[in-house]
Amino acid sequence: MTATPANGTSSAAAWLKASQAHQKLLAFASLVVLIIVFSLASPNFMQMSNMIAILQATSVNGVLAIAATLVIITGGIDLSVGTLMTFCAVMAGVVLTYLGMPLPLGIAAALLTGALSGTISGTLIAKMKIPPFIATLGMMLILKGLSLVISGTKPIYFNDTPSFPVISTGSLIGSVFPSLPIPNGVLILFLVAAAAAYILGRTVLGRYCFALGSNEEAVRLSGVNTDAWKIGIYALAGAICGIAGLLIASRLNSAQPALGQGYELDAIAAVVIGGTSLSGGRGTVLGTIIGALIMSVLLNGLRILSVAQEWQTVLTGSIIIIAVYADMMRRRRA
Amino acid sequence: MTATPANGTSSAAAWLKASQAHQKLLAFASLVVLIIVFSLASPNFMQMSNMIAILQATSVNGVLAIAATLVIITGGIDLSVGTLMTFCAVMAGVVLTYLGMPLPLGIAAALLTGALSGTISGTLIAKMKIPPFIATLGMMLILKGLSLVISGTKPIYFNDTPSFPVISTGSLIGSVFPSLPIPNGVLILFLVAAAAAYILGRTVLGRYCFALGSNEEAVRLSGVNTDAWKIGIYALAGAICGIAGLLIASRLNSAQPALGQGYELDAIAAVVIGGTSLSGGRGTVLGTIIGALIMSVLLNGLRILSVAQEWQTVLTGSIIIIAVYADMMRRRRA
Amino acid sequence: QDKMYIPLISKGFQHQFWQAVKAGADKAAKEFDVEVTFEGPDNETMVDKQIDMLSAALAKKPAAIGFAALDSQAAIPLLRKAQEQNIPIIAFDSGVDSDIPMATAATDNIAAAALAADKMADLIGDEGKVALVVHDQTSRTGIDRRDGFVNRIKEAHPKIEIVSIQYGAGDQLQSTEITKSILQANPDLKGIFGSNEGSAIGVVNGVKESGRKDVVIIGYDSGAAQKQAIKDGLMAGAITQNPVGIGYETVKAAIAAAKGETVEKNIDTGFYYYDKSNIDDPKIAAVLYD
Amino acid sequence: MTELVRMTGIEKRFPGVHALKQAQFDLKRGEVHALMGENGAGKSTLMKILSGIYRPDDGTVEIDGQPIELSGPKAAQAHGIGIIHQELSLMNDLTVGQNILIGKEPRRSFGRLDERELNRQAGELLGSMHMKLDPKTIVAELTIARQQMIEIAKALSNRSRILIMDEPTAALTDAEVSELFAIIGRLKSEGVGIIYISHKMDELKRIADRVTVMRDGEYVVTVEAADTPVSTIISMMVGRALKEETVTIPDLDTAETALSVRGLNRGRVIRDVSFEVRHGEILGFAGLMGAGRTEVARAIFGADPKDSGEVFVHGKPVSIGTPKDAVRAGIGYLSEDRKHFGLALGMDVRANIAMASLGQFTDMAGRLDEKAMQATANDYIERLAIRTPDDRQEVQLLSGGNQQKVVIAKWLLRDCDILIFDEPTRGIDVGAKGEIYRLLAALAADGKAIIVISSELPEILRVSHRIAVMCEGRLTGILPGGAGTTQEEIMHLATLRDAMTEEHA
Ligand SMILES: Nc1ncnc2c1ncn2[C@@H]1O[C@H](COP(=O)(O)OP(=O)(O)OP(=O)(O)O)[C@@H](O)[C@H]1O
Ligand SMILES: Nc1ncnc2c1ncn2[C@@H]1O[C@H](COP(=O)(O)OP(=O)(O)OP(=O)(O)O)[C@@H](O)[C@H]1O
Ligand SMILES: O[C@@H]1[C@@H](O)[C@H](O)OC[C@H]1O
Ligand SMILES: [Mg+2]
Ligand SMILES: [Mg+2]
Repeated sequence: MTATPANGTSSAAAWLKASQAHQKLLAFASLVVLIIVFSLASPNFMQMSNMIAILQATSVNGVLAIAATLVIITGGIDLSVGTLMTFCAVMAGVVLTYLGMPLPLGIAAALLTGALSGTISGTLIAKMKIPPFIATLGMMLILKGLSLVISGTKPIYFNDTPSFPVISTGSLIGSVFPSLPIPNGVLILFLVAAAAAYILGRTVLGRYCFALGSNEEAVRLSGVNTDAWKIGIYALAGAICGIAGLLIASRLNSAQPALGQGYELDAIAAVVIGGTSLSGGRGTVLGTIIGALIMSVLLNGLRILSVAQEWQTVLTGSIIIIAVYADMMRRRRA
Repeated sequence: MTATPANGTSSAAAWLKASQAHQKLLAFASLVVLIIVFSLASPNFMQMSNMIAILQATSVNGVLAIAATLVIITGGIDLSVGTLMTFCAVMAGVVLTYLGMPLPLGIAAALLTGALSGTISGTLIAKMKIPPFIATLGMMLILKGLSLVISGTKPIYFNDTPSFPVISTGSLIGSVFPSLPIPNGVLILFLVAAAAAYILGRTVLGRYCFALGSNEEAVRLSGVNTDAWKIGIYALAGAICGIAGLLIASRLNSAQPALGQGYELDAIAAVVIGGTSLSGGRGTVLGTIIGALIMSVLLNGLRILSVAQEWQTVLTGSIIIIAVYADMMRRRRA
Repeated sequence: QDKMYIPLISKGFQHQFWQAVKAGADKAAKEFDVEVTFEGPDNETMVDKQIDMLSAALAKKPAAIGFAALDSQAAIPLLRKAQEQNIPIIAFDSGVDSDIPMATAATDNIAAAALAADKMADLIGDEGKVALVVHDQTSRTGIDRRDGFVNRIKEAHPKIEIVSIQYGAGDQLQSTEITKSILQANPDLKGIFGSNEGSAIGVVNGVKESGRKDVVIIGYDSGAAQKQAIKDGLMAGAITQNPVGIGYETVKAAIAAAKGETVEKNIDTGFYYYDKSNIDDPKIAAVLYD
Repeated sequence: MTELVRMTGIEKRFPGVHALKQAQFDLKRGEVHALMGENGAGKSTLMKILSGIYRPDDGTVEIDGQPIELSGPKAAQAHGIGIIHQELSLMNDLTVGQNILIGKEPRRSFGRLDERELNRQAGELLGSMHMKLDPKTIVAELTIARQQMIEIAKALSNRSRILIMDEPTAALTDAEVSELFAIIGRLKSEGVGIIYISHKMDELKRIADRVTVMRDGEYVVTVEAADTPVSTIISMMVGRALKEETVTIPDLDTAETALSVRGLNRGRVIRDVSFEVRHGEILGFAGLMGAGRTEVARAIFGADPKDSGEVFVHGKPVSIGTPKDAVRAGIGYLSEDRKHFGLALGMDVRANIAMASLGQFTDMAGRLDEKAMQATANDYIERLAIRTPDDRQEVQLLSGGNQQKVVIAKWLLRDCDILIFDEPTRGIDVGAKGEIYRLLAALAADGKAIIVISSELPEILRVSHRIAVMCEGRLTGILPGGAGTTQEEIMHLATLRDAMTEEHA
């Protein structure tokens, strides 16, 4: 007998809890299927260099998606992640190239800019009660414009900071294990994911993410300063966008002020494909990473197969629907 | 003693009901303020031809936003409105230009394509329980790809159907009142708005829109075939996107297959600026139209003032936030 | 007040190319003491947004308008309206299929891309596999550059095989990923053509990240990164237009037209192929931008 | 000695509703002070003021003789005021332990949570309430009864000096009620003052020291519970005397069978349930919490899938896969959880009453007849004495009991032949309860077949013509209604566990 009716829980729910490890393994299913299919379809797919390319292609979207995950779990949304990333990159460029300061200050500039912008979004939402969609839509546009203004509508190159590209494209792991030249960008993605998962699962901030998304009013009635926590969560998400800004700038060895809009949709899509509900209260970082990987594997695989671009789009749309559906079926059966 | 938020919202809610006419008038406030400011700032703004240009610029986004309003009131979301619009335009192009059929068939093709696509989205959501965000994200990509495939990645021109541009750019009103050359596109926007408002306020379908958004399970347990109604609502929204497709195609005298992505964000923004909640259960078409007008007035006004484009973006973002905030303050005070 | 006002409605705004056009226009504005504004939609699919910009420009009763049409036909009703109001139109960048514009300051993209194809053929020994990373699948410049390149290869270089044409929206990151996939799928690829600045830089990045050194890259447009890549030998060479000249000539022609002077119908702003050898040549350096 | 709490001259107006008129209330240390009144009398509103959720328009609140200003829930908590809300306010996606200790999570350095300690504390608290429940269970998976117990645990974890309980037992069965009362006794002895709101009159005698009665937002009287007969309190509440009624059982020998259920099974929660209801009959369903009554009702109604079993309506087999099929077959189901399954809270009274019957108000073109809906809604507002400014009031602004009446009105309007009422009087005041019992009897007299699920045995005995009793998913027996049957007999069947089956499974 596995179920515990005395507990008042259904057997399915009990199973879910009893075997969370099992569950998490299975969540890879759609991803694994995709990888197998592409491997069979093209010998060029399943190669170390391509696997690394896929991971690297996931890094920026993955980090943005982690930021979006935090906010979405609170029941909010952040449309500004893409342009905030760019704005942080531009600020790093200003500090490193225009002001000629040393690398750590550039990194700090990106992170602080992100946290500050997140604080503003969070304040608009928590204190001024502006719906998250509007507040972050407004911020998206403001940051997009400011990136252009501050950069003078041109890319800022990091030529004076030769170590800058190393942030994303160097390989710390590769320097230790030469056969595993995983770029730092990927390492950073996984570090950010681990940190975010830890924060969500093990800290008060994470707890309030879920609690706010689940029933904000109940949390407030429990005497918790919900506004402050919410602002904190948006600020953290903003700082994570700052990391994404560093990653992309380092990869392109430049802050491209015009880039960024549209990235929010990819990030949110990864979150939702990963099983986090847009209505808040539930979600996992692992799911988000899998969601982001599904998206990059798909794109990479279809490109390697030289599928015509218009059909790539059709297939991507279809496979996203199918993957999510399959995932839901699997959970329902379970 | 000042009102607490809880008290504030409830009194606002009742007040809302008590004086709906009054309310509707006031809802224009942000819009009116914008118009006054721009009129004072530039003599070129407040001119018949420019007012018409603004309305014309609102027509496509307005119609898409109405489609999005229906879906959002049910508690769903439709990311496919933009690319569906394009797909419907392309289908009209196929029927009118490639197959050389008469105009009414082209119109029917656009509307049917929209309704069919909406039915598919609705089925994915209602029957297969795929979250609306994913289902319509998938549809967005599928339709985007299909538009390119079917059109052969090039615009389809309506040169064989000389009356086609009249749908949007002709002026029925102008032919009766020559001093009021309001283009048909604008007329169609208002007709669609009136019809949608009627449907929402006066028909069973509209009632179920609100009811599904308010508490879908309670509606299902009332013995209502919620799935069927939901599919119906998505189908209707799809058909409205078909109208938007006709409007844009007629305005551009061509079906532009690559256009459309990104338009969903503008449409959803208009809906939310107009006071409809993304969590469903409440919303008005009038609000949406005002939201769409706020967006076009803003853009047009800033252009007329020759504000630099990067600053236009910054200002647009700021004013959207301020307008929504002002609107909320107004309601709270009330 | 009474300064002559000339809005330029372009196809884009954020790209360096467009910023260079704007710089040329601003230069002319200063020189001839007129007021110029410059605007364009976020990307080259937004035909209707461009039309809205054109309407707003018309409402300002300008002396003349510079216009780079995303889709010529779609803009014709508004161009007619301009004509009725006696506002002269000057087409720029890629021309307008209509006789309304008084003058056109544009690049022949087909010919320019064909030149890129010939250079590519030269550099890879007239045989082998090449690929294209194009900035747009449906815009005029995207189509012309793709077709200009592809057709030239087909006509004149039968031993060259085009294995892949993909579109990266001129986004550097997307173009990087595309390039890496293309290289992954075609390890024996010899060359890649990137059809505008963002695409070309993306190709350079992608090739670099794939650790390949033997791929011939031909780009389009300039910009600091592309110039550097050529100097560093990462990119073999690129086509450049004369964006500053386009902006400048457009405004100059607009002023003339507004004053009722006759203007030359076709202002050829030219294009050039540049590489390590001639990048510092003053004639070339003058048309490159940072 | 000064009172713990003294509220005087409290005024509160909502748009269209003057909820509190010069209301007053006081509370002493170590007493249970019951606050009584009809639905919508203003009890919850007064308590929301005391707990800092609403601000009064006028009046003073004193704690320990000191006038205080309650700026919010946090300020109230700081004054030692805790509240168990009438409407559940839990975080459904969180676990039991996380809910109980929300805002008071045991922490380690750097904002890290000590989850083990959290679960230990929560487990201890649950243990002290004699609840066998794993603190790691997700709240959404619990029945509302258990959720209600979590609310109680959450309030207890605050160690408040002043504890407000707004209808804590509405969803509880007798065993849990006894448990709660034991807890209340303990708190009392520790000097905690408890404000207790309930519509269950029998509870008064068991725990209340004093009783304050409110009517229409006004203070009526405060009396000693021990000296005052319940009937007096009731008449002070409703403004008139209510007479005790008992069930009269009609002769149903010739009546046709309306609904017959055979061999219904669903997992372990419904095991081989078969029964019949006749036209004109009220079949009561008794059982302990979790006995499976709600599950049976939902399975019949098509709200949940069933593993096996047949349903016959008027002797003909019907296949019911969705609630729509059930309603078409003439079966209506009023859920025990009005908030989640009964009401569209953001919509108005009119729309909610019409929700199951929109077809009635729709013409060929799909247009709704608002006039007719309004007339109907007003009719039910009057018949059920629903307290609302008008039929356009949003349901979420009604008092709990009045919300329940709206759900009842919805199903009365739908006019099904077979009606299943799951805890129909949850949160409803005594006067209105009597009204609903009479209504059920009238519906039965009209030839309808009625199933009433109730966790209150007096209610089961008051309304049922026959009484079905369930235990652990099985129907353990059917007893006759009326004076012949005792609570003990029902309890015997309700605890008749099937050891054989248990082992077999
Ligand atoms: N936020 C609100 N807005 C408008 N009216 C309200 C609001 N809250 C309560 N009311 C109204 O105030 C009156 C008192 O409600 P309250 O909830 O205090 O009643 P109650 O005595 O607790 O009733 P019940 O026993 O049914 O729970 C009711 O008429 C109710 O509809
Ligand atoms: N949503 C749910 N998720 C998990 N288990 C549930 C759920 N609802 C009910 N159960 C379980 O199903 C069994 C039957 O519960 P049900 O609600 O039918 O009992 P009931 O007799 O109606 O009692 P109650 O008085 O609690 O309504 C119990 O073991 C209960 O814990
Ligand atoms: O037409 C433009 C082209 O000339 C430039 O090279 O890149 C962007 C294009 O839009
Ligand atoms: Mg109450
Ligand atoms: Mg029950």
